[in-house]
This record gives sequence, C-alpha cells and structure tokens, in this order.
Amino acid sequence: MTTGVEFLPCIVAFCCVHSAYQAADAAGRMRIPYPENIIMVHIPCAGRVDTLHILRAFENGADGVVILACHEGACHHILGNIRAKERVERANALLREIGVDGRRVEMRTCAPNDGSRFARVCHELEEKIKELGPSPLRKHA
Amino acid sequence: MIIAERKPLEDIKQMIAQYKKILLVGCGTCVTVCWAGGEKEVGILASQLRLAFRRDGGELETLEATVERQCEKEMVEELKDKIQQVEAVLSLGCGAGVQTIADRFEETPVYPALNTKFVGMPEREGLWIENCGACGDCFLDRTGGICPIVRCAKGLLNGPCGGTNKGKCEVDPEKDCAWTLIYRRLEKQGRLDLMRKYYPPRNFQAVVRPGKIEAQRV
Amino acid sequence: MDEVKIGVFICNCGDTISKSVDLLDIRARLEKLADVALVSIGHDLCSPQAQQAIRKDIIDNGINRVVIAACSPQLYGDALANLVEKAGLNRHLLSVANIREQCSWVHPDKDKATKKAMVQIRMAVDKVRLQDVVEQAEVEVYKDVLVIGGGIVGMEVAIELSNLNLRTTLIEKEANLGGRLKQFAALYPLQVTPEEMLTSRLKQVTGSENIDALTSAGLKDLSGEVGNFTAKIRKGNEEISRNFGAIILATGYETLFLDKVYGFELGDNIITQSQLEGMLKSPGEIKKIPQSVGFVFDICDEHSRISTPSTLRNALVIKERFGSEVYVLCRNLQVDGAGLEKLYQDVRNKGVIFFKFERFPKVLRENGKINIQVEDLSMAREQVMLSCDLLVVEEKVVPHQDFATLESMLNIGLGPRDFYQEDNVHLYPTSSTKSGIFFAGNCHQDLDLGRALTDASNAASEAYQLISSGKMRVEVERVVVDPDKCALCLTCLRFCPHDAIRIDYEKKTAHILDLACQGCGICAAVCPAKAIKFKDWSDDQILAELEVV
Amino acid sequence: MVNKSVLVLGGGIAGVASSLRLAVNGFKVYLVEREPTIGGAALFFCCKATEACNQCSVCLVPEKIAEVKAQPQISLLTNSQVAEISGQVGDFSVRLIQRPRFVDPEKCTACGVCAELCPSQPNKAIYLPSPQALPYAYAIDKNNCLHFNGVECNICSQECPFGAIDFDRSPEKIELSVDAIIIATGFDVFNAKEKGCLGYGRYTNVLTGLDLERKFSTQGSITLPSSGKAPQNVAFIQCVGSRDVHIGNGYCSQICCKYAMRFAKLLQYQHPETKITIFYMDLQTAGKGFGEFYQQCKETIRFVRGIPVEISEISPDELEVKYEDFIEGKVAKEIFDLVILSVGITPRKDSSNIARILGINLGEWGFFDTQDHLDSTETNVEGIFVAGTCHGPKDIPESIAHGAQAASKVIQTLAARGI
Repeated sequence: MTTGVEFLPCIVAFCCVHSAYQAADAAGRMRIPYPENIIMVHIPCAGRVDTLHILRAFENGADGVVILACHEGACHHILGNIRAKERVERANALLREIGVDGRRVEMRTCAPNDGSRFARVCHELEEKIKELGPSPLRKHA
Repeated sequence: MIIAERKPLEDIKQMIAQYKKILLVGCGTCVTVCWAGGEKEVGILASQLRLAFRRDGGELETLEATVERQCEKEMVEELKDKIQQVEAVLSLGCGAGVQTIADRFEETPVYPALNTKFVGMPEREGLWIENCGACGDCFLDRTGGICPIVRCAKGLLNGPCGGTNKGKCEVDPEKDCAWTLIYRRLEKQGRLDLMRKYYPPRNFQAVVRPGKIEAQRV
Repeated sequence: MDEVKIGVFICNCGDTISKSVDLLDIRARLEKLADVALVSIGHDLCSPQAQQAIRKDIIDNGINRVVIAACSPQLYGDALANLVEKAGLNRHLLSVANIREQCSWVHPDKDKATKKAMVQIRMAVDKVRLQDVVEQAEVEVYKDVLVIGGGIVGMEVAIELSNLNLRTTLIEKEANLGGRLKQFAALYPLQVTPEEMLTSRLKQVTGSENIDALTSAGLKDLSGEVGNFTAKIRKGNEEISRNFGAIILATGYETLFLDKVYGFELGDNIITQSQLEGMLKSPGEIKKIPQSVGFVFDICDEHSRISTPSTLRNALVIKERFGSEVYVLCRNLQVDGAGLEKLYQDVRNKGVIFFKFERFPKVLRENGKINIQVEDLSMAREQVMLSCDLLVVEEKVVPHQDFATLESMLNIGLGPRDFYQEDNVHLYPTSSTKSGIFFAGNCHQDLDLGRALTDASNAASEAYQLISSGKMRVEVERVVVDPDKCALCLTCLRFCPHDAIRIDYEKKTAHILDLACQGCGICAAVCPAKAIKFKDWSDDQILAELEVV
Repeated sequence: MVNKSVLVLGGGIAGVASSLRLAVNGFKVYLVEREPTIGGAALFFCCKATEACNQCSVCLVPEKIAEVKAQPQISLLTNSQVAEISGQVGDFSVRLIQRPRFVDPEKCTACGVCAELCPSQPNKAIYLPSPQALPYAYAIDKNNCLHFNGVECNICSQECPFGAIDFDRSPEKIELSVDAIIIATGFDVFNAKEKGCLGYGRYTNVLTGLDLERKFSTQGSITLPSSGKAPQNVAFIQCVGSRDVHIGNGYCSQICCKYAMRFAKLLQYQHPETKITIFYMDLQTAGKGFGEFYQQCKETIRFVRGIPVEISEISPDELEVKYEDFIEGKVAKEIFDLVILSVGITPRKDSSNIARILGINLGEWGFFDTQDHLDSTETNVEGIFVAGTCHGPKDIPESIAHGAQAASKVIQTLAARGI
C-alpha cells in the first residue's frame, strides 16, 4: 500500500462453541499463528446470532463480520448453522440497502478439531477485508 | 391478523432525511407476529438507519420503544416522554397505529416504516398469505370456508372461470385455483349443490368509507 | 440488586503468558474499569493452592462476579465453576477469557497480543456484569420405558432394559411379536436359525416381570416431555394410559416393489425377496423346484445394507435345499458387515455364480422362463444369456406407512429417504431431535442384523443412562420468556429444533421446557418481540461484548 | 453410586465410549492405555469436511475425550500395559506395568517451555502427544532424549515452571481388583509394504490412507512428496490388505471405501482441478446418507472396477499403474502423480499375547472372537467383553456404538449375577 499507514481491519467473529471455539484452541495448541485483530465472540450455536448483533458489530466499528459455524450437517442443533446462514444473507441485504458491500458479512465453517483450517479461514478473512478496505460505517473521528 | 411489510430503506431514509433524532415505535401485536414491526425489527431498523446515515456522512440518534398495541390511544400515551426528546417518530405499526400516534401527538411528525398489506395467516414460519379481503359482507358460508374474493385472482363469486389448469390459476400458475379448492371442500362435505347456485355480483361501491361499527352496550 | 463487584483473576501459567502478554499493563487498565473490584495475577491458577487463594479473595473482598483469564475453559471450565460455587456464588457468575490457547500461544507480537488479551478480558468483564443467576435442580422422572415395535430390535431393547431393571411396555401392532424375523429362512452369516433366535427372545420377553408386551396395540396419543411422557395406548377396544420416562422407537421398515422403476412386473416367476422368503418358510407353496434361480439387486441405487445379506442368505438356502443353479447379478456387493465377505466366498464356493454389471441387465420373459441378458465384465464384455425358472428381485426399503402419523404425534423430524432423523447423525446416533425419544434399528437407517442389535443395545443403554436414577439434573429457567412481551406468535415454537417450547394458554405465553431445552439459543434469536432471554448468552451480554470493537 | 469397578483395556474411541457409559452409570473405571495419551488411532486422523460435513466422525474423538476429562469416575492409566490377569467375573485381579512418562501430568500445564528449550534434534524428545491429548501433558520419548542417551542434559527439568519433570522414575507395578474387563485394544493398519508390487516404501509418491490422515491433520493439505507441488492426477487403490485370503485377510475392512471417497472429495474441494480415479472391487456405499454422498462423488470422480496389480515409477512424479480394464477387456497402463493405497484394518500384532493373558479366543482372521453370535461383545470368558475394532473392522460411530454396547452388557451381566 502506498498510504503509509497499514490498514488493520477489525473483524468480529461469532464462534460456535461446538466448532470454531474449539478449533481456535486446537490452532493454539498447534501454535499456528493467525491475525490477532479478529475479535472472537463465543456463542452456544451459530443459530444464536441475530441480524441485530451483526449490524451492531458494524456500528461499533467492525470492518467485517463472520459467523464461524459447524459444517452443514454437523450442527448440534440440526439447523442452527442453516439459520445463521439465513441471517447472514439478511444482513448482506440490509448492508447492500445502505450501499455497503455485502461481502463484509459471511459465514464460514470449520470442525472442532481442525485448527489449521481455523487459522487459514482467519487469514483469508483478513485478506478479504483488507481488499475491501476500511468499513465506510466506522464512526467518524 | 394484519400483515405488513417494511418499506424499502430508501423510502424511509428520504422521509426522515432532515432529522437528527427520531423515535422508532414498534407494535407488540399483529406486526410483531408477522415479523415486521416488533421489538426485534425496531432494533434492526434503528441500527440500519444509524449505519445508513453514517454511510452518508451524517449521524442519526435514535430512541426505541415498542407498545402493546399502537392502535390504542391509551397505549401510545406511554410514548409521551420519549416523543418530547425527538424531532420525529417512525412508526413500525400498521396504518392504524401510525394514525393513532399521529392523532395523539399532533405536533410531532409521524412517518410509516411499514406498508400495511392485507389480512392473512401464516402458512409456515416466515410466510404469510392473504385470505380475507375485509369486504364487509362475508361470503364464506357458501364456499366451504374459502374466500373467492381474495383467493381467486379474478374475485369471482361464480367460479371457476374456465382457465383452471390442473387445479392451478391461469393468472398465476403458482397459485391454487380457489374455486377448485372450494369444489374439493364442498365435495368432502357433500354440499356440491351450493356450486349450482348463482350469486349476483357484489356492489363494492356501496361500501361506506370509513367503516364504522358501534357495538351494543355490554 | 447488590452492587456489582467483579474480581478478575489472571493466570500467568508458570510465567509463560507474560512472555507474550504484558499482564501488568493489563492489570493497570482493568483496575480502571467500572465495577472491577479486584485484579490479581497468579502463577498457576490450576494448582489447588491458587484455587484456595482465589476462593479466599472472593469471600474476603465481597466479589460477586468472577472473570478468570487463563487457558481454555475446555480444560478447567468445570473446575473453575465449582470453585466459584464453593466461594458461595452461583456457578454461572463466571466468565473465562482464554488468553493462552487463543492469545499468547498464537500471537508472537507482544504489543498485539497484549491488546487482544485486553479485549478478551474486557469482553468477559462486560459479559459477566450482566450475567443472571441460573439455579440447578433435581426433577423426579418416571423409570418406565415405552418401546414401540415388537420385532427383533424392539424385543432386544426390552430385554436389555429388563436386564437393567427398568420396566418396559412393549407395543406391537401385529398379533405376534417377531416382526420380519418370522419370515427369514436363515440368518447367515450367523450360525443360529431364525426360529432359535425368535424362541430365545420370546422366552426372555415373556419370562420377564419387567416387560409388559402388548400385541395388536398402537400408540394413540403422546403428551409431556422427557422424564414425564404420558402415552395413550390402544389395544383392541381398550385404551390404556401410562407414564414413561423415555420412549424408544423400533418400528422397523417395509419393503416395496417399484415396477415403474424396475421396468418389469412381478409374476409367477418374477418374485421379490420377501415373497421368496415366504416360500422358503412354507415349503408347501413351492409347486415346482426351480432348476435355476436368478437374483438381481442394485436396481435403483438403493445403497442398502439389506439387499446383499438377504441375497447371499437366500441364495445359499436355495443352493443347499434344492441344488439349483443360482446366479446373482448386482453392481456392488455390500460386504461391509461382520462375516459377509466370508459368506460371499462360501456362497461362491458352493457354486453360486456372480455377475457384476455396469448397466442394468435385460430381463425377458419367454415360455415360462426368464432370460436375463447381462454383460459379463470378467469375460471381456461378453454378453451372456442366463435362463432362469425364477427371478428374485430386490425391493426398495421404505419407512412404514404409519411413520408420518407417529412422527407428527411425537413431533420428531424425518430425514433423508423419510426415515427418522437423528439429532445429529454421528454425534448422537440413537437420539431423536427430541430429548427422551430414541431410535433403534431400521426405523432410522438401514442396518444389517448385527448392527441393528448393537443399535438396540445402545438405545436401551442411552435410555437407561437418562432415567435409571429416577431423577434428572436440570438448569432451571436458563432460557425464559417474558410473558408481558410474548405475542404468542409461535415463531419460537416453529424454530425450536428440539420441540422444547410449549404455549401456556392460561398464562398467555410461550414456555420453555427446561428438561427438553438443549440451550442453542435459536429461539432467543428469532423472537420478534425479544421476549426470550437466554441467561448465559443474552442479547444485552452479546451487545455489551461487541462494545469492545 | 455403584460400588463396582471395570477395567477397560485400550483408550481408543471404543474404550473411551465404554468407559463413559460405565462411569455415567456410577461404575469406577480404570482406563488403561499403552500410549501416553488416550484417543487411539483416530485422534491423529483429520476432518474430511468440505463445505458440508462428510460425516467422517473424526471430530467425535476430542469431543468424547473431553467428556472423559470431566468424568471423575474414570482413572486414566496411560503408558500402561497388562502383565497378568487372574480370577473371574466379579473378582478379577489385574497386574499392570506403567512405564514412566517422566512428566507428572498433575503438575504439567502443557505450557510448552520444555519443548521450546529441548535441544534434541531433529525431533524434540519432550512433546505433546496430540493437541487434543488427554492427559493434556507433555511426555518424554526416551529414545530421543539426550538425558537417557549418555548426555548430561537436564534443561527441561530445570526450566519447567511447575517442577513437573522427574527423570528418576522407573516402571511401576499397579495391582487392581475389578469386577469385569472390556478389551478395546483396537487395530493395526495393514502394512502396505506386504503388497510389494504396489511400491509402497519404494516410490516416494505412493502413500497410504493413513499417511493422508497424518498429513491432513498436521498440515491441512497434501503435496506431492517428490516435488512439493499439489497433486493433479491421483489414484486411490482400494482393498489393499482387505478381502484378500492370500494374505490371510478374508474380510472387508469397511472403512476404506468411505475414507477414500471423502479424501477424494476433500482433495477436489481444495483443488477443484485435481483428477481422481478410484480403483475398486465393490464399492461399500451403504450407511446413512452415504449413498447420496456417493452419487455426488460420481460427478467428479472416476470409478474403475478392478484392483491394479502393479505400480512402477517412471520418474518421481510419474507412477505407472497397471490394471485390468474390464470394460475394454485388456490390460491398461495409466500415469498418475500420486497413488493412495487404501489400507485396511488388521488385528493387532500383540492380540495373541493379550488373548493368552486373558484366556480368550481369537477368531479366524485374528480378531478377538465372541462366544455367541447373537452377542457381539461377550467372549468365551465370563466377565470379559470386547469392544471396537479389536473384534473386527468398524468405523468411528460403530466403534463408539460397540463400546457402549459392551459397557451395557457389563452392567447387565453384573446385575444378573448380583455382583
């Protein structure tokens, strides 16, 4: 980048305790580094995340939001991850209405024992948000 | 139940563009049930508006409240304190709710955030279907409890029209033909003779607006 | 409410965390936060001495909310909750920030790691500040089990439960117990005959005081929840009402011949596996001993565990009993069951000839014979014409017709191919989506006999584990509905994956069943009136956590 | 609380399932594991999910292990082996030998300081057996450790912040008295070198399914061992060591078709352009939801009936696979850059030893035999049960189910005898 100050995106990750939270632990135990600017909010199931939570994360200054859920077909509550996906889609639509790139919200999956995938997903998310640049929804200084 | 749906954000934004601080009011009855104007939707819309203003370089302050029934004067009374703090009100109630707030707080502009669509019922979670036209002269006794006035695309009282195609409507093949449904229902009840009867057209112009009903004293 | 006093206890894990996280800086910043009454850094919080000290600190300082910043709660979460409880606080008034696995171990840059650890601990502080108390209680439950279906699996379930000293009501819609086992001609690769197996099981069922077997009976209605179901059972004209702690479904499967799909119709010399089994069972029905018999399966991508064993079994019976020529035609032999490969080899050694096809063979009827034209892949794609007196075809394995009724009565879901849906296929293979209802055998997936018996044993012991003590521990009102806000919209009811929500029409509110609730929070997320509060993950808490962004 | 105790021999997923079922019902369980961590073979397997879960069930292992940790009724005896057993149901005497770990799992917090400082090369002598290990503590590999190989090295024991390391430990004898015994000693993976014609161990780019598990679980992806590039044309060869009476394994291993297809899908998920061929005898596609998965696999994976007879290396990146093409009726040759041998399950090499100590029978192929074919867990010795793959091939969910079944039978047997 030419701007001098490197953009450090702030990403809120809602992490299901049945998968992503444990995967993050696994990544830790394997000492696989990943970006530290990913704020992990842990939740009992991806289905607990409300569209409102996603919007509020942006209000508070997040550049991107991700729900890290169990793989399709592996949810402990059968459809929690599918519900989360629906809400991500709604949040996408609400952001697009505002004129913001819907790609700032997404859902990704990982298994509880897959630390390397967790770290990889975090890197990919950071890269993506870096590409999109700072959120236009951040509070004005 | 009254089914409503949120207006496009652009419309809402334009209505409240000149304000810095508004109150969003939800209603705890019909529009909560149809996911359009309960406390949850108030929160989401408030958040989305704040973000939208910020996106455009401005800032919007919001207050939120949800009353039990917006169409009751007494119930909107509790908004008094909050309304004094804001420049305008955005109602997430049906049209009746908007008007009740507007009547009670005449000095404050009240805007509708919803479009009130129809009287209907849930088919499954998140899907509502219109099944009553509130026409004022119920016809359901003759049709096995299926209203042809709203559920037939042509509103026929003497159906089906001849365009029925395998039980689907010729106007919208996605929809069931109301008169096929009526036939099946009456057949089950052994009342097909009702289908033979001719019903003269209804004069909707004779309906007095606004409607008014006064119940007998209890 | 009393003044909130939060104590933050940070673990240095033997001075290793401070290598990558500036704990002193964090302590200084935490001490400035509202409601934080105490911040302490320990060498290793998992040691008994340190835990003693924490307990003392909590009591001495009047701490009423605890944050522990240490390793993953997966490791010591329970121990820490116990610690908090021993200090006289509710175990839910604790929040753990994972600054080891999820911070110091993965972020080598000290400044950045310190920043992240601070964020993590602040989130925990903000969360615990708003945490409500959740009490635990013990609830009495019925120790009786209802087993629906009196086939071999249902009997096995009842016998095992009886051995475990639980009383069982076994209901079977037919007049006799035994189900499909009654039709089998042999049970290869098992050495036992179906008659022996059936007799031994019947003896155990009838000989047990713990088992009440009701034949010609069916379930009429079910209400209640885990631990306390009330079932109305219809037997003849009688109606019996009984209470159960758990229910096990062992309703088995049906088979169906799909002529449209298979492209030919049944007849005198084209019969199904079950018809063949009937014939082998009552030899009088066989008018003429077939000189040659063909078996065909894999007709419609069934991937069934049932076709291969039944074909091998019946092929062997025919070979042994009549000495006929036997051909078996299929795409793939499903030999992934105990002893099946061996059985296949034995059957082959006995002279049964196998053809594996890529394309479905042509079946032609001619002069009372069935001619099958098949490509023999082992002979370089040569077309072979097989002439048979009898052709035995596979049937499709389908759920029972009455599945749908039971499903709606019990309010449990159907999964792929309309079999019952398990809660989480690999996690709880015998549990339904609804707490206290279990599946055994072929009603939820197709299993060979050995697997079905293992499944039966498992379902029985799951039920035993759940209710045998006569009590269940439960978290009381972990998820609550505010009756003032509830609009009775039924949204939660429709979304709950575990059927744990009822409408209380007297109180005009939705009501969460504590025993059945599994704590996913989906209801709290979907409630349009925001009437549902999940005390461990409330909206306020999640939004407060998001404030740190 | 029940005043009964059970010895579970083997801390793999089946043994863990047995232990949990017993412990929850109030039994005292001694879970004996030869390795320094419980979890068994599947602990080192990888998740095979793409976007969807493909139900390999590997993630159940850490989940179940976490339950063991929370269960005070289970005593873990790792690094331990059975030396002698006597007695009968209701009163077995067991003598175990516990090899020293040299790290006290009660004190170790797995902070990792020791491994950071350990000077052993190339592999650290002090290591965490697995990220999900239980006990969650480091262990010392005596063969690698300088201290045990004539060097004055005490770095780890000096630097451990918790004083958890003690080199002066010697093997301990443990005497137990138990009411029943469950054997869940698991399996060995077929040694692919026994099929010399397939070139395993000779050709760098011939790997086994087990190698794939290891690589994916540590690296998250796979590259060609020869060049480090992503594989482009991969062959899976099924039934290596299974359904083969000539080598004494006349049974289907039951897991290989499934793992091969899952790996194939995973490879294509990571690199959609990868070409994959699976050579098979019969595809084992039964199991809930697996038929549907196979249908999806057919869209992008080539299935060829027939097991190749020979592989030769043309160059490190080119393996020529010779197979009988049934469709064309001739011998065909094709070049792949990576060949995966889908090795199956075999009985453990020490199973005859265990059978001798316990006095139980071995079945035809060397797995532990059960007494009555109606009950797949009871051995010929009353009070001794088998669980999991030591009884015959099983996948993870089936091993769990079988483990729980064995536990249930223990409870029933002891109840029936009034013990």
